[in-house]
Amino acid sequence: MEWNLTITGNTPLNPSHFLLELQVPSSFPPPRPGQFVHIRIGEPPCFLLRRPFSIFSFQSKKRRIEVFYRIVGRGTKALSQKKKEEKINLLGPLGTPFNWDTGTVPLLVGGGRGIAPLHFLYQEMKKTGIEPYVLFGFKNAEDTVFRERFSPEKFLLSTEDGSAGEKGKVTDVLKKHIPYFQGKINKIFSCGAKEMLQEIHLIAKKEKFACEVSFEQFMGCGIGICQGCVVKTKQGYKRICREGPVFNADEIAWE
Amino acid sequence: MEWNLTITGNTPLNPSHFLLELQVPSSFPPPRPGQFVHIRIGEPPCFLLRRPFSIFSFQSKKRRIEVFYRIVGRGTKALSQKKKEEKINLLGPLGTPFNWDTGTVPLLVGGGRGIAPLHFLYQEMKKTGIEPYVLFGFKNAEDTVFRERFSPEKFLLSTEDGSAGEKGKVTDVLKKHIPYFQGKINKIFSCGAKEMLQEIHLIAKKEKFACEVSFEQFMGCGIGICQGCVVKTKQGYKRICREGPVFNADEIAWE
Amino acid sequence: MGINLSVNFLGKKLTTPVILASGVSGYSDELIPFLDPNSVGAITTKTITLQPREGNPPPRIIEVPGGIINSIGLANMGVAAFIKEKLASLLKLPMKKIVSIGGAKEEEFPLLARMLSEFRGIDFLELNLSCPNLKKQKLFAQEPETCLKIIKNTKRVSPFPLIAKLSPQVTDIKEVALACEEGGADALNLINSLPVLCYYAAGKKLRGGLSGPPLKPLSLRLIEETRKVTSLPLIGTGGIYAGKDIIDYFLAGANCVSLGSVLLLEPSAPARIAKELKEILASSGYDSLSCFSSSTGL
Amino acid sequence: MGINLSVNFLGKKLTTPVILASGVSGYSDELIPFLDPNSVGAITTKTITLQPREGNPPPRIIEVPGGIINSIGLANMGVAAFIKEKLASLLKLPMKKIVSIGGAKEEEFPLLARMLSEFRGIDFLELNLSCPNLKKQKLFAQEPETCLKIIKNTKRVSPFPLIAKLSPQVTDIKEVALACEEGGADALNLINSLPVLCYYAAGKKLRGGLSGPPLKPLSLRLIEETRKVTSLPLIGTGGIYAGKDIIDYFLAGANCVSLGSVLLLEPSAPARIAKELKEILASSGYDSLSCFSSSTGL
Ligand SMILES: Cc1cc2nc3c(=O)[nH]c(=O)nc-3n(C[C@H](O)[C@H](O)[C@H](O)COP(=O)(O)OP(=O)(O)OC[C@H]3O[C@@H](n4cnc5c(N)ncnc54)[C@H](O)[C@@H]3O)c2cc1C
Ligand SMILES: Cc1cc2nc3c(=O)[nH]c(=O)nc-3n(C[C@H](O)[C@H](O)[C@H](O)COP(=O)(O)OP(=O)(O)OC[C@H]3O[C@@H](n4cnc5c(N)ncnc54)[C@H](O)[C@@H]3O)c2cc1C
Ligand SMILES: Cc1cc2nc3c(=O)[nH]c(=O)nc-3n(C[C@H](O)[C@H](O)[C@H](O)COP(=O)(O)O)c2cc1C
Ligand SMILES: Cc1cc2nc3c(=O)[nH]c(=O)nc-3n(C[C@H](O)[C@H](O)[C@H](O)COP(=O)(O)O)c2cc1C
Ligand code: FES
Ligand code: FES
Repeated sequence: MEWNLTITGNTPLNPSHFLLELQVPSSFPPPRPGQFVHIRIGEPPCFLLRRPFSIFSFQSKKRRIEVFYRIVGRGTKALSQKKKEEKINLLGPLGTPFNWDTGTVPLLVGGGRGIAPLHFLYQEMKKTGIEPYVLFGFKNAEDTVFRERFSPEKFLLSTEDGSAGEKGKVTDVLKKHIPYFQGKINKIFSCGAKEMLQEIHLIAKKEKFACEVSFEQFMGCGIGICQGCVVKTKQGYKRICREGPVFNADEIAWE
Repeated sequence: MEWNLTITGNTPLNPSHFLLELQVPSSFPPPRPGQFVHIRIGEPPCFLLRRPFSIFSFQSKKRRIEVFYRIVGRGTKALSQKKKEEKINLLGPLGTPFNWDTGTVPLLVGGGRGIAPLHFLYQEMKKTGIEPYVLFGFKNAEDTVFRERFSPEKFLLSTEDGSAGEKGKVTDVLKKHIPYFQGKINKIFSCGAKEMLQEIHLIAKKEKFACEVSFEQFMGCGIGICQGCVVKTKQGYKRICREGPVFNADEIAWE
Repeated sequence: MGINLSVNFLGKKLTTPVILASGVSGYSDELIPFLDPNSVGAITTKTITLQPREGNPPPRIIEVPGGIINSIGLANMGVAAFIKEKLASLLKLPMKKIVSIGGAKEEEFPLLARMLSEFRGIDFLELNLSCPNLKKQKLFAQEPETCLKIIKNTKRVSPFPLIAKLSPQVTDIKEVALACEEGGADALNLINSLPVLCYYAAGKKLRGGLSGPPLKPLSLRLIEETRKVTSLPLIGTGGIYAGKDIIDYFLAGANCVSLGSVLLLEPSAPARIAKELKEILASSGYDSLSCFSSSTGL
Repeated sequence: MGINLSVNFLGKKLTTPVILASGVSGYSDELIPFLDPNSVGAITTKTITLQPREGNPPPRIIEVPGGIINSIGLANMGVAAFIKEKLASLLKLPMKKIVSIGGAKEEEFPLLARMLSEFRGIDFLELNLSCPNLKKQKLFAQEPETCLKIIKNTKRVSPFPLIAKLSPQVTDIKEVALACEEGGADALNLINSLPVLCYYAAGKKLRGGLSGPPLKPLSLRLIEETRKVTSLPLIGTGGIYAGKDIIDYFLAGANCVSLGSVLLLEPSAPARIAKELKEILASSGYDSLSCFSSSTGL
């Protein structure tokens, strides 16, 4: 589960968002959408904890995984400075993936960098013949990366400042389009800030859609040992790195 | 006195010794042999103190300074990984240089990386028409870098394992050759481990040679503020970064 | 390499001086896939309490410059569930087993010891007197008298040797160490994480324990001081990331060491560290750790 | 930017909340070429003692992973030479001046204060009760009663407001803070470096004080605790490397801050840090530090 991988690409998409591409060996377990990798950024005392990132895509033939990340602090900054050919150490794939079956008619709702696991989910669903509806929300037009990867007729875009797609918070845009989705979809998959996930769960409950959400939380070990990464569920705290990051939204004890 | 310089070269001479070359602006004060630069290796929390290095050479026309360093720990390791074109921040030139005049007939005695300031001293003395005798001691043949830069007829080499030059400690080799130097030289300039400097001072005293020695010590500020870098002299502790690194050996309160 | 890393600790042989610290090995099961069992002398469980504890609300762990702050809050399943669900498989492990216990009140330590007393596969009990993540005003380890009492009462009912785990946040560690010795502690573990505070986002506070590299010089100093007043075996804990760190702990007077934060970064660290330790001994011409017997008084 | 960084400290106006800490500004002369005077609210001298002190044998300062250890040993020219050679040029500086004094014995503090009392250009005296590099068994700052006495006796003869500089190595900072307040301290400075030990080469020991990044979360916690029991102005010291660190200190309850180790790495840091502070205020829509008055009780 611990790997030293070669960086095959680390490309800026805009000043704050990067796409990291890594070569994985054939022994690397095929990851499932929703799973994450726990990346070692550097050596102590510079970096003391790994940083968790969702898997953004897996190309099984080329044996590549991709990570889509945003620079928010010291660790992601250092990650963005790594060069092709350098090695990177990670643990993974980790965590519990999203769930769907042939009866699922999905809507994927993502905010900001929260689109990462949903992108992978989209790719894998399409492989099983399911074409999800997608609604992604960003701050502004500059952040709206990867829109060309989704079928335009099932893709909705929103930005907070209205510089691309519809103007507004992604949850408001979702509410507006609920009449359109009613009767079409039966499950929402979502990833983003906790407040957003909670609102989406409320909508899903009202509409009787099933709903799975993927959480972020500060992590220590990433492998279930330290109890560092919990979310409150109706059965008490659960570990995001192990029982999550994907949870059935009904399980969550929202505040 | 604080500079952001461009690295124009950082070349391994063997696995543990490197030559760093930096472009300096025309406002950079022409350094004198014995002076040093205080290099910022990286950002907190990775690196919290600068690292001091003697100036190995100064090319006034090309406006380049060179630093010759050995990897001994975390800081020098990180320094060795810096690439051409990267920027490096340093304070300098710092400290008090070697002293000589037209009447000086010098012997330069250096051990290991202690040859750095002596190399610069050699170059500058030659510019003033003085051709110093040189005796350099190393661990083994692999470490004997730069020998071709010194006039062979005035250059003596020793290694501890005898794999190049004469076998033995540099101080023993010096003792052996004292009859040769008697009546020829009148001042010894030396840099290396403290024990070596002390032995050299004893020899110089016996032979009535003047003697200047350059010390190393762990440093904080490098600019005289913290009292971190002292050596015991007959007038009490003095700061190596300010009153030194070069001292008249007679001043030192050797243990 | 014919180098023997084993050490004697309270009459038992540890394959290496490397103990896995409490709180970074879970109940052992999740860490096992990453471990080379030969590199580990003993494993310490997460601190177990009488009642199950939910732990603190998230976030619970964060990296700050130079250190890690955790505020787990002793989240654990409680002693009953631990005995039922985890103990059997723990006891099957080849290394020595240390069960860490923590009482919300003084009286709970002997109760816990008694509940565990029939499981003779346990090698040692560690009394966590120093968790920085509880709501109490003072830590037990900040009150020598309380330490003495807790240890004395636990000793009475414990068939296992007792290790007292101490806090760095004290005016005089020697007083605490001597009180523990007087109470009947068989060994001391220095140190638990240091109580600190950080802001992790606009005005959001996290109170917790600092661990990682800066704990090493602090722990070394406390061990040196403690070694002057007691000949009890000492476990050195704090900021160990490499084999050479362990040498420093031995020089300061520790008899073995435990690994904390490094396991979060590198769950397979014990094997690397044991290897480094062997290389250091080999390059110094030693074939065992007995070269340190003078400093440790063994 | 029309942003005003000035703060009121004991009735005087500091241009910025940034004080240069004792021991990293020398007697000010050597640092001055690197300083933008507008970025500095006050400068603290190296701790001055009654007799000149040679200081400890080298090495005296070393970087360890995540921190800096220094063992200067209060090397200084003594109060007489300080008054004769350094004070006049110090008093010409535009920022406020804090003279740090340290006694080998309790009685020396009032003596020092008396010797300095005629130089009214001095703004504050700081009593270094917490130097980790002396041979004493205990620091003054580890004994509340001693702190009280020293401050009381110094207060009697000092025309200057007194700042008491405290140590992190105490069981309960509140006790110490309250004793200082009772003794008549006008302000507290938290914290001095933390007593530690390292080995810098095969078996070679350095005992000294840890400073740098890890001191920040420790100091923040001690300031938060202290703030709960006193309304004295607090200087927050430890691990400040950037403007945002200062915000954290204000949130915890500090009224101004001091820069230590950062000056060793970057003698021109105050200007950068003041600029960062302004940018943070500007981006939050504030034009002065008064937004923190609630947390600091100003
Ligand atoms: C399961 C999971 C999947 C994630 N997937 C992605 C992704 O695909 N792309 C992406 O850009 N980001 C993702 N994140 C968030 C990412 O882990 C953080 O942005 C990153 O850890 C920040 O590190 P830093 O050093 O730059 O930030 P700093 O703020 O400097 O970090 C300080 C500390 O806080 C922690 N931290 C800060 N913010 C977060 C956060 N939001 N989540 C977890 N830890 C945090 C860091 O790990 C570190 O310990 C994911 C997080 C989780 C838990
Ligand atoms: C005036 C002066 C001139 C020097 N010139 C040269 C030179 O030309 N070439 C060269 O290779 N080296 C030179 N040195 C030594 C060089 O500074 C050290 O090798 C370097 O600081 C080691 O850093 P590190 O992080 O790799 O070692 P580490 O051992 O990891 O460093 C830990 C700490 O110890 C300090 N330290 C360790 N060894 C020394 C040392 N010998 N001197 C000073 N500080 C030390 C470091 O600065 C740091 O604070 C000089 C030292 C001085 C004082
Ligand atoms: C995430 C985490 C959880 C911890 N939980 C416990 C615990 O339950 N009981 C305990 O005695 N110590 C606990 N500790 C403290 C460690 O056992 C150790 O004493 C401390 O981290 C210092 O060592 P280090 O610097 O190697 O991490 C915990 C530490 C961490 C980082
Ligand atoms: C080299 C050095 C010398 C110091 N000398 C003194 C001193 O003389 N008096 C004093 O009160 N504090 C002294 N200190 C402590 C600092 O003033 C400060 O309290 C401590 O370093 C913590 O702050 P920092 O983390 O910003 O360095 C010294 C610190 C260093 C690094
Ligand atoms: S990060 Fe350690 S349990 Fe999840
Ligand atoms: S290194 Fe600070 S005085 Fe020399």
